[in-house]
Amino acid sequence: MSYVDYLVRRAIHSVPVIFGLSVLIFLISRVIPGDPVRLALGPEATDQQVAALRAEMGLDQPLPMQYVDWLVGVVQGDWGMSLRTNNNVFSDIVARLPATLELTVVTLFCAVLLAIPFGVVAGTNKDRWQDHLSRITALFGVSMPRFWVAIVLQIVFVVSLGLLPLSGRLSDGVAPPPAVTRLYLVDSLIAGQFGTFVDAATHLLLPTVALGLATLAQVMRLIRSDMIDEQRKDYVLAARAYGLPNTLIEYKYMLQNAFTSSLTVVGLAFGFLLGNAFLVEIVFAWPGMARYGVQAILYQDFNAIVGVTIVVGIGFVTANFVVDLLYGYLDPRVRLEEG
Amino acid sequence: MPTGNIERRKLLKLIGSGATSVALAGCQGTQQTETTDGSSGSDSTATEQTSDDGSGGSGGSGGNDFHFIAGQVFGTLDPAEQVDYTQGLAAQNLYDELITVDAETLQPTAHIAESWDTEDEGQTWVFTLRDDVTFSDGTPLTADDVAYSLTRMLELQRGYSSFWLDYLDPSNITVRDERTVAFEFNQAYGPALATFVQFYIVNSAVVQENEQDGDYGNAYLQNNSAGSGAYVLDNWEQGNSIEASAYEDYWKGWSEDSFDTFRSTVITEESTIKTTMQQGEGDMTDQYMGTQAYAEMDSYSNVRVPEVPQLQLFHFPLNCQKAPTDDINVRKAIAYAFDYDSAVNDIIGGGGVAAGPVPREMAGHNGDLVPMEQDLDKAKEFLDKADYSVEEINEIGLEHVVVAGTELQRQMGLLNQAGLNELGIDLEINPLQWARLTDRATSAESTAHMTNIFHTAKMPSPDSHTYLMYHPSSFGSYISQSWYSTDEIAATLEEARKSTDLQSRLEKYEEAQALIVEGMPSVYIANPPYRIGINENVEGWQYRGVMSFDWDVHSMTRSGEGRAK
Amino acid sequence: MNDSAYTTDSTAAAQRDRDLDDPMVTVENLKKHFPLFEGILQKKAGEVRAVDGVSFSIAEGETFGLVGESGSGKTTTGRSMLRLTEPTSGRVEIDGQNVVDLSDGELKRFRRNMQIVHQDPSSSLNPRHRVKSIIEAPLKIHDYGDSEARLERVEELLDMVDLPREFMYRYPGQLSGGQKQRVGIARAVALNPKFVVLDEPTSALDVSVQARIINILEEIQEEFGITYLFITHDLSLLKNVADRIGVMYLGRLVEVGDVDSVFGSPQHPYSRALLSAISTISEEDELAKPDRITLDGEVPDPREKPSGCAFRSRCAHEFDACAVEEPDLYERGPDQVSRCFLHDDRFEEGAEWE
Amino acid sequence: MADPILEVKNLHVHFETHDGTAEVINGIDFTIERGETAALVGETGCGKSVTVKSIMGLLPSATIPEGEIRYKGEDVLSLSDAERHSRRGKEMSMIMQDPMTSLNPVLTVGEQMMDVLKWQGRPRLSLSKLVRDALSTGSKAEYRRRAIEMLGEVEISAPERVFESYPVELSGGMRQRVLIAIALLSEPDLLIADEPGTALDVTTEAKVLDLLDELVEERDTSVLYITHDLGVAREVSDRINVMYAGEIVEQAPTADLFANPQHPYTRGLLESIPTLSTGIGDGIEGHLPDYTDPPAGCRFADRCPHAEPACYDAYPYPRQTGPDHATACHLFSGTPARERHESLAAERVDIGTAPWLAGGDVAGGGDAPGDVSADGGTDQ
Amino acid sequence: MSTKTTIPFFDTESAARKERIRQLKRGFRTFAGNKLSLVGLAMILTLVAAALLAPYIAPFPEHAGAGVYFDQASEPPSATHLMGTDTTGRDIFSRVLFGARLSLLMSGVVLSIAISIGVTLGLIAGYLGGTTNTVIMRVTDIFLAIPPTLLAMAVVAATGASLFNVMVAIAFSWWSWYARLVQGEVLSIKEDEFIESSRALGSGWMRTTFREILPNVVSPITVKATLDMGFVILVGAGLSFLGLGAQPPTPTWGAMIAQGRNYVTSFWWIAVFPGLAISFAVLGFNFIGDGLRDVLDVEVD
Repeated sequence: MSYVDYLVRRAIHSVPVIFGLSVLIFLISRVIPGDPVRLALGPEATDQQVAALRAEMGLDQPLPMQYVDWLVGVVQGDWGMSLRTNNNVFSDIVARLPATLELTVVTLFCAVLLAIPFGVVAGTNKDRWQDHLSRITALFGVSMPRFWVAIVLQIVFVVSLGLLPLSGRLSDGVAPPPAVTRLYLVDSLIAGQFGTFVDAATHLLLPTVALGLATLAQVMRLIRSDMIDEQRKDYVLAARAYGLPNTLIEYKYMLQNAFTSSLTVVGLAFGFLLGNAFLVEIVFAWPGMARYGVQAILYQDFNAIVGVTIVVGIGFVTANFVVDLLYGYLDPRVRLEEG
Repeated sequence: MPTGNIERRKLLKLIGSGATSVALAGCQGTQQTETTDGSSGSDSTATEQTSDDGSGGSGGSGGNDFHFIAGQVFGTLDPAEQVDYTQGLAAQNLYDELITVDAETLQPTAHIAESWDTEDEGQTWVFTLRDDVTFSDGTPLTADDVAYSLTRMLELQRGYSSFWLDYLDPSNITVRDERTVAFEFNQAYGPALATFVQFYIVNSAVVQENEQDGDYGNAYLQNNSAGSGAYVLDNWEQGNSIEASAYEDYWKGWSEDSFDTFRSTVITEESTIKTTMQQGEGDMTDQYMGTQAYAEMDSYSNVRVPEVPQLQLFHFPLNCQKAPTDDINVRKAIAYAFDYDSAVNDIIGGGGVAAGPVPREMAGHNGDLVPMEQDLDKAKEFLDKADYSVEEINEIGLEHVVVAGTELQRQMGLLNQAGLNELGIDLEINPLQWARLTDRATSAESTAHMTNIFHTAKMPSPDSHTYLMYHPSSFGSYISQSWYSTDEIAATLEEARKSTDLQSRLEKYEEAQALIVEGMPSVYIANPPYRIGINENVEGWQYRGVMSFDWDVHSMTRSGEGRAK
Repeated sequence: MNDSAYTTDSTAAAQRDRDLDDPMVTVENLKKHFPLFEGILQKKAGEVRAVDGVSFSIAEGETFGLVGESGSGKTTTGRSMLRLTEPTSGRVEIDGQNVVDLSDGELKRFRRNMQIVHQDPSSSLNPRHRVKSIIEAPLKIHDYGDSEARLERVEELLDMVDLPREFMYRYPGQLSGGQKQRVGIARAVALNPKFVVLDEPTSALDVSVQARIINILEEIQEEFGITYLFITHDLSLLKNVADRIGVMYLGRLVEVGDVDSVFGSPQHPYSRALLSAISTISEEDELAKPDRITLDGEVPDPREKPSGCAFRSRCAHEFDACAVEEPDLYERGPDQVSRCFLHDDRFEEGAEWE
Repeated sequence: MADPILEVKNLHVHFETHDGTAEVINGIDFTIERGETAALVGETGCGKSVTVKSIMGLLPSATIPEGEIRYKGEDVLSLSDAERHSRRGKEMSMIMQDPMTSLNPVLTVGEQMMDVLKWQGRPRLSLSKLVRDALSTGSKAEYRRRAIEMLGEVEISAPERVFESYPVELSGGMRQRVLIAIALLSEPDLLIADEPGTALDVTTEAKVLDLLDELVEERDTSVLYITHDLGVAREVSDRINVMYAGEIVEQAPTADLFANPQHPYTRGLLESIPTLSTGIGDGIEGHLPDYTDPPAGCRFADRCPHAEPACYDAYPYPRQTGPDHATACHLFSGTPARERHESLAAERVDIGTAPWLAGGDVAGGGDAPGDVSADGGTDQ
Repeated sequence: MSTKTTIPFFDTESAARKERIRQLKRGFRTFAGNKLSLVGLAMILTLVAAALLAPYIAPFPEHAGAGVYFDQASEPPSATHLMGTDTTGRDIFSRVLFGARLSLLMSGVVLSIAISIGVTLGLIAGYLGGTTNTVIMRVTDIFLAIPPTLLAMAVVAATGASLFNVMVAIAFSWWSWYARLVQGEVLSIKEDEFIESSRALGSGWMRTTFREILPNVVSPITVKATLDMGFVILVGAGLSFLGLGAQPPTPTWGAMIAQGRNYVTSFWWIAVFPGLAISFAVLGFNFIGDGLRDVLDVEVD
C-alpha cells in the first residue's frame, strides 16, 4: 500500500519537473535569434509570405500565448511542425525514438551487467591488483570523449581492420524486420530473421562500446565503493559469523544492498548516457532521436528542439522513476516504512 | 548561344561525362539549402539521414531500380512548396513542369506548354498545352489544371511563388479553352518564361477532392503524388526514403533500359555514401559533399565523377552601408588581398575564378570582365587611400560570416583571414547557422562586413545574379548582402526585366554587370564546378542547368547487368 | 582529582536548598506535537504528541533529572524548552521570562541565559573548527569583549573543564570523546548561563570518562549556581546527580519527585519497572532496587498511543478504568506525585497497591 | 574439570596502519570451561571485538604473530580456511551487538534464517545444491519448520509473521531475539555474545538478557560474553576477564572480582560506575595509549594513580593473587599466572603494595576504595 | 579562577601554525600514498605548463592564429610536425598546446560560475528547508533532467557560438549538480548536533550557514570540482565538436577533432591527437580527484 503511495508520489513529483522543463526549453528555443520562417520559405520569400507563415505558426503572438498554444497542442499530440523536415515533430520523434532507445537501453544494460561482476571483484579485493586495474581502466574510461572514442573505434575496426560496419542500424540491402517494437534486435528475433539480428547487432556493437565505456566505468566504480561500504556493515560480519559461504554473502547479501545504493546513480548515469548519445549518434549516423535533436539545434528548428528536449527530460524522469520502482522493490525499507 | 567562354578542357570533360552539350542560362534551386545542406557532405551534422531504413520494400526487388543517395531529407513532396534540391528531385520525377530547360541550349523550352505568345507588350503570356499528357490516374491534363496549379501556388505562397507574387494576381489567370491558358501580369515581365520552369502542374480534380480547410490539398500531397510525371509515388518514409514506380502511360514513352522504379534514400555521412557507392549499392549521389569525397569516388573503378562548369557564383558580399566597408578603397583593398588562386585550386579544387556576379557560363555574362588576382601591393595602395586607417578598421572590427560546420566555408574564412593579416587587418571569423545568417541579412546594420555565399541561379536567366543582388527592391535577402546599388544600376535592371526580347535583355544585364563591378560590392571568388558520383552502368545523365533537373530519372537508362560493382 | 577552584563550598551548597516558591525554571503544560502526513497528497493525518502536557519547575541551582526510555519525549522536552524546536503550546519561564513568547531577536539575545550540552560530543562540535573558535563562538555572537578578552575567556574556560590550553588549536577529530564533551561544556557555560539543559551528556562515553564529566559539571554548578535539566535514560546516574527527577513515558510525566523519594519508594508501576531493570555492581544496590518487574512488550509506537493511560498496554495492573480516562497526578508524598489510578481510592484495584 | 571448550593462549593481534604496526592484542590468555559463561569486560577500544573476531576467524586484515586459540583442544589458527569455515556458526556462533544493523535489511528474516540452515559451514556455493534445493520442496519446508520453531523458542509470539517480515518491520527487541534465534539455529557449543541488548532500552534489555540466560542454561551452551558494563557482566557471567588496552589486566570468578577488585583499572572502573546506594567516583583521568607505540611496561601506567617509574619499564605479567584470581599489576606479588612469564618474575620489580592493602588485615582482598565492594566482599 | 596549568607565555601563533602544518603533512601523505594522484598532479602540472608556455614551446605558434599553409597540408606526423598538420597545413602539435589554454580557461570559468550559483542555492535550500527548499530543488530537478550537453547545446544555439557563450551555457547547465550536492550535504549536516548547538548559542542563519555548514561541504565540493574540471572539458569539447564552441582560428580540441573526423580514412592524425590531449587532461583531473576523494574521504555521486 505505502509502496504504491510512494510510487504515485514519486510520479506526481515528476509532473512539475516536466512542466518546468517545458517552460525552460520553450523559452530557450524562442529566443533563438534565427528566423525560422524565412528558413522554411526559402530565400525568395516575400515579406507577405513571411508574415503569413508567421501568423500561421503563431509566432506573432506574445510568448506566454505561444507557450499556452504549444502546450495545448502538445497534450493533443500536435507538437508543431519541424521547420527542417516539414513534418509533425511528434511523428518525427516517434519514428526515431526506437533507434535511440535501442542504443541507450542496450548500452545501459550491457554496462550495468558488466559493471556488477567487475565492481564486486574490485570491491572485495580492495587495494589488490584487481582493484587497481579496475580503477585505472575506469578512470581511462571516463576520461576519453565518447565521440572521439567513437571515431577511434571507426578508424581501428572499420577503416583499418574492416571488421565492422561503419555506421547506421542495418546494412544496405538488409530490410528492417517487420515493425513490432521497432527495436531491430527484438523485432528480428520475433520474426525469426536471425541474419537481420546479427546484422543489427554488429551495427550496434561499436556505438554501444563508445557510448557505454564511461557508463560502465562509472557504475563499476560505484558498485565497488558501495561493496566496500557494505563490507563494513554489521550484517555482513554477522553472516560471516554464521558461517555462510563468501560467494553467497558477496553476491546475495552485499550486492543487493550495494546495488540498491548504486541504483540512484544509475538513473543519473542514464541521463549522461542520453546526453552523450547526442554526440555518438552523430558519429555513427545512428538514425535516432538524439541525432535528430542535434540537427534540430544546428538548424534552429525550435519545435523539434523543444520536442526532443521534452522527450529526453521525460526519458530521464522515467529512468529515475524506474530506478525508484526498483529501489522500492529491492529495498523493503522504502516499501514498508511509512511517511 | 555563345559557348565561347567555356574552356576547352572543361568542354571535353563535359562531353566525356555524357552531357551532349552545355550552353547558357539555366539555374539551380535555392541558394539557401545549398549552403546549409548541400555542402553538408563534409559535415554530417547539418542534415538528416537514415542510411538503411528505406532500402527495404520495393527497392531491391527485381526490375531495373534506380537508387539515388541524397544528403538531406525530403521536407515536402508538394511541388508548390519545393525549394531545395531533394524537394526538386521529387517534383521533377513525380510531376511535369510547364516549361523545361533544353538540355542542349540550356534555354527555356516547350514541355507541357507546346507553344506560347505574349500580348499587351509582354504583359500577358498565353500558353498552349500539349494534348497527349495524362495524369497518373489516366485523366488528361487541361488548362484548368494549369490555372488551378498556378492559383494554388499564389494562394499557398510557398516555394517559388515569390517569382510571381508581386506581378500576378490569381484573378488574372484565365482559361481560354481546354488547351489555352493566359496569365496577365501587372507589367511587362521579361523573365516570365524562365520562371515557369519552377512551375509544376498538379491534377486539379484529385487535389481539389482532397482539400482540407482550404489547404489546396497541401496535406494530401505530402503523402501522395497527383501529377503527370514519369513516376508515381509508392511510399514516402519521412526522413528516410522515397520510393516510386514508373507510370506506364507517361507521355514521353519508355525505352527498354529505362528504370522501372526509382528510390532515393537519405545518407548524410560522407564516409557512408562513399562506401555505398563503392560497393555498387547506389546509382548516383548529390553534388554537395566535400571536394575530397569526389576525388575519392573518382578513384573507384565502378564510379565516375563528371566535373562540369555550373551556373554558380561563390563570393563574399561586402556590406557597403557599414563602416569600414562603406569605403570603396577598403573594399578594393580587401578584394586585392584575397588569394583567389588558393581558393580555387586548394579549397574548391576546380572551376575558375569568377569574373563579376554572373557565372561565366551563363547567357548574359559580361565577357569583358576580368577575374581578380591577389595583389598585396595594390591592396596596400588602396588601403592608404582609404578614409579608414588600419587601426581604425581593427578598432571597428571586421567580421566575416561563414556558414557553420563546413570545412570549405571554414577554410575560405581562414584564407581571407590570412590575406588580410598581411595588411595588418584582424579578421573575426564568425560561423553562423544559416537561419541566423538570413536573419541578419534583413538589415544593413546587422549584415556582416562579409559573408560566404554560394549563389546559384533559380531560373535560366541572369536576372537572379543581378536584379536580386543589386536592385534596391531586393535588399534584405541573403543574396543582396552588399546593400549596394546606384540609380543607374537600378534603372538598367528594371529595363532588363521589362524587355521581352531575350537578346536586348541580356545586353542590359551585361551593361549592369559592368556598372556593378566598378563599385566592388563583392569579392567575386569562383564559379565552382559541378561534380556528382555516378555508377558506371548508368547512362544518359546530363547537366541541365536547373537544380534537380539533371536527376530526371526518365532520361536515364541502365547499361549492363545491374549496377557496376 | 585535581584540586580546582570549584570544590564544594558551603555557600554553594546552601544555595541548593531549593526554593520552589521562586523557581528558576517553570514549565507549564508544555506540548510539542509533530504533524503526520500521509497518502499521496501528504495530507495531515494526525500528529505525534511527542511532548503532551508536561509541567514541572526547577529551583535555582538545582538539578532536575528527566528520565525515560527512547521515544518518551524527554529530549524533545529539553529542546522545546530552549525553543530549539518550537513548542506547540505551553509556557516555559526561565528566570522570570516566558521563553515561548520571545520574538526571534529577543530569543537570540536571551539565549545567553540558557544553553544546552548535547549527547554526542562527536557530532555536537563542528569538525572543521578548532577548539578555540568553537568555544569562542558564543562570545562572538553575544559581543563579548575584543579578541584578546575572548582569548582570555577561552583559556579560562579550558582551565575550568580541565583541558590543556594548547588544545585550543586542535580540531575535534584529534580529541577523545571525553575531551570533546569538555569542549562542549566549556562552550555551553562560556556566557555564564542561568540554565543549562544536559541532554544525555555522558551516554556516548565510557563510564570512567563519564565520572570525570559529571564531576566537572557538578563543580561548575556549584561555582556558578547554574540550574540544570539533566536528561538521561540511566537511572543510576540520575540518582547521583539530580536533586529532583521526573519520569517520562510517551510524552507525559508519570512521576515527579525528590530523588530520594522516587528511588526510595517509586509510586508509578513504570518507575518501579525501570528501577527494577537497573543492573548493579553490588549486593547493596541489588537490595536497594525493587525486584525485577518484567514489562509486556516494548514501548508502543508514539503514533499509536493507547487510549487512557498510555502505559496500560504494558502494565501488569491494568484495569477497566485505565483505558477510559487518563489518570491525573496524585500526591504521594511531601514532594512526590504519580500519575496512576492505583493511587485513587475510587477504584478497588488501588487497594492491591501498597 | 574436563578440558575447556575454549582456550586462548598468549594471543597477539597486529594491524598494519599508516602510522605503523598497531599491537592491538598483546598476549592475552583466558579459558572458557564447558557450560560456563565467561565475560570479557572493557571499555571502548580495549580490544574486546578484535579478540572475538580472532576467535571467529573474521579478521582478514590482521596478523596473528603469536598465540593459540584452542577450541575443544584443537588449535583453530592452524586449521585451513575451509576447516575454520565449517566450524563457524555450527560449532561456535555469535550474537551481534546492534539488532538494528546486524540483519540484512533487504531480506526477510525467514530468508536469512533459511540461508543459515542451507549454507552454514559450506565454504562455497555449490550449483548442485542450489539446484537440489530449488527442486526439493521437502527440504525447504523442513528448513522453514526449523526456523519458525527457533523463533518460537526465543519467545516470539507470532513466529510465522516474523518469519515473513523484513527487519524494518520489527522492533529492536524483536530483532535482538531474531539474532539470538539465528545464532542458536545450529545449536552451537560456544556462543559469543557481543553486548547483546546494549542498544535497547533498559526494560527490554533486561528481558532479552533473561531470555538468553534461560536458553543457554537449557542447552548447556558455553558463552563468551562481551560487554563494557560491569553490572551486566555481574548478572550474567560466572567468570570475568577485565581487559585494558589489549591486555587482560585481571581475571577472577565474578563474585570474587566484585568482592576483591585488585587491578587499579578495575577499581577505577568500579569506582566510576554510578550506584544507587553510594556516590559516583572520580573516574579515570587520561586515555588509552597509542597502539602503534605502546608503553614497554604497563599500558595503564599513564593513567594509574599508583604508578611508579618502574611501571613504565617492566611488563606487569599476570600473577596469581588469590585462588583462581590473576592480576597484571606490579602492586601485587604472586606467582606468574602463565608459565611463560617465569623469567620476568625472576626480575622482581617491586613498587610496593597497593595502598588499600597497606593498612589492611586481609591479604589480597578487603578494603576496596570508595566502599564499592566492601559489603559485597564481606558477603562472600 | 584557578591558578593551575597556567602557561606564562603561550605562543598561539606558532601553535596554530604547527598544527596546520601537521594537518597539511598528513593530508599530503595520504594523497601521495595514492600513486595515481601523484601521476595526475604531474599530468595537470604539465598541462598547465603547456598552457602557460604555449607561445614559447610551440614550434609554430603562428599556426594557432590566422593563416593557411596549403603547401604543407595534411602531412603525417614527422620530426617537424610531431602530430602532423591539418588540411590547411597548420601544425597540430602547436594547436594542441594552445588548445590547452582554452580548455583550462573554460573549465575554470565554468566551474567558478557553477559553483558560486550552485553552492549558494544549495546552502539556502538545505538550511531554510520548507517551501524555499522545495522551490529551489524543483528548479534544480528541472535542470538535472536535461543532460548538460543537450542543455548547453540549446543555450549556445540560442545565444550564438562563441567561447564566452559556451562557458555561460555550460555553467547554466552545471550549477544544478552543485546545488544538489550541497543541499544533500547540508541536509545531513543539519542533523548534526553542532548545528543545533550553534542555534542554541543564538547564531543567526547567515552565521550558521556560512560559518558552520559551509566549511563542512568544502571537501565534497573540492573533490567534485576537481573531477568536474575534466568533465567540463569533455562537455566543452563536445560542443566544439558540433561547431558550437570558440570560433576559427581558435584552436579548440573539440573543433580540431570535428575537422579531422571528415578525414579519418585518409588523415587519421588530425582527429586522433586532439582527442588524446582531451583524454590526457581529463585523466589528469580524474586521477587527482580520485586521490583527493581518498584524502578527504568523501563520496560525490
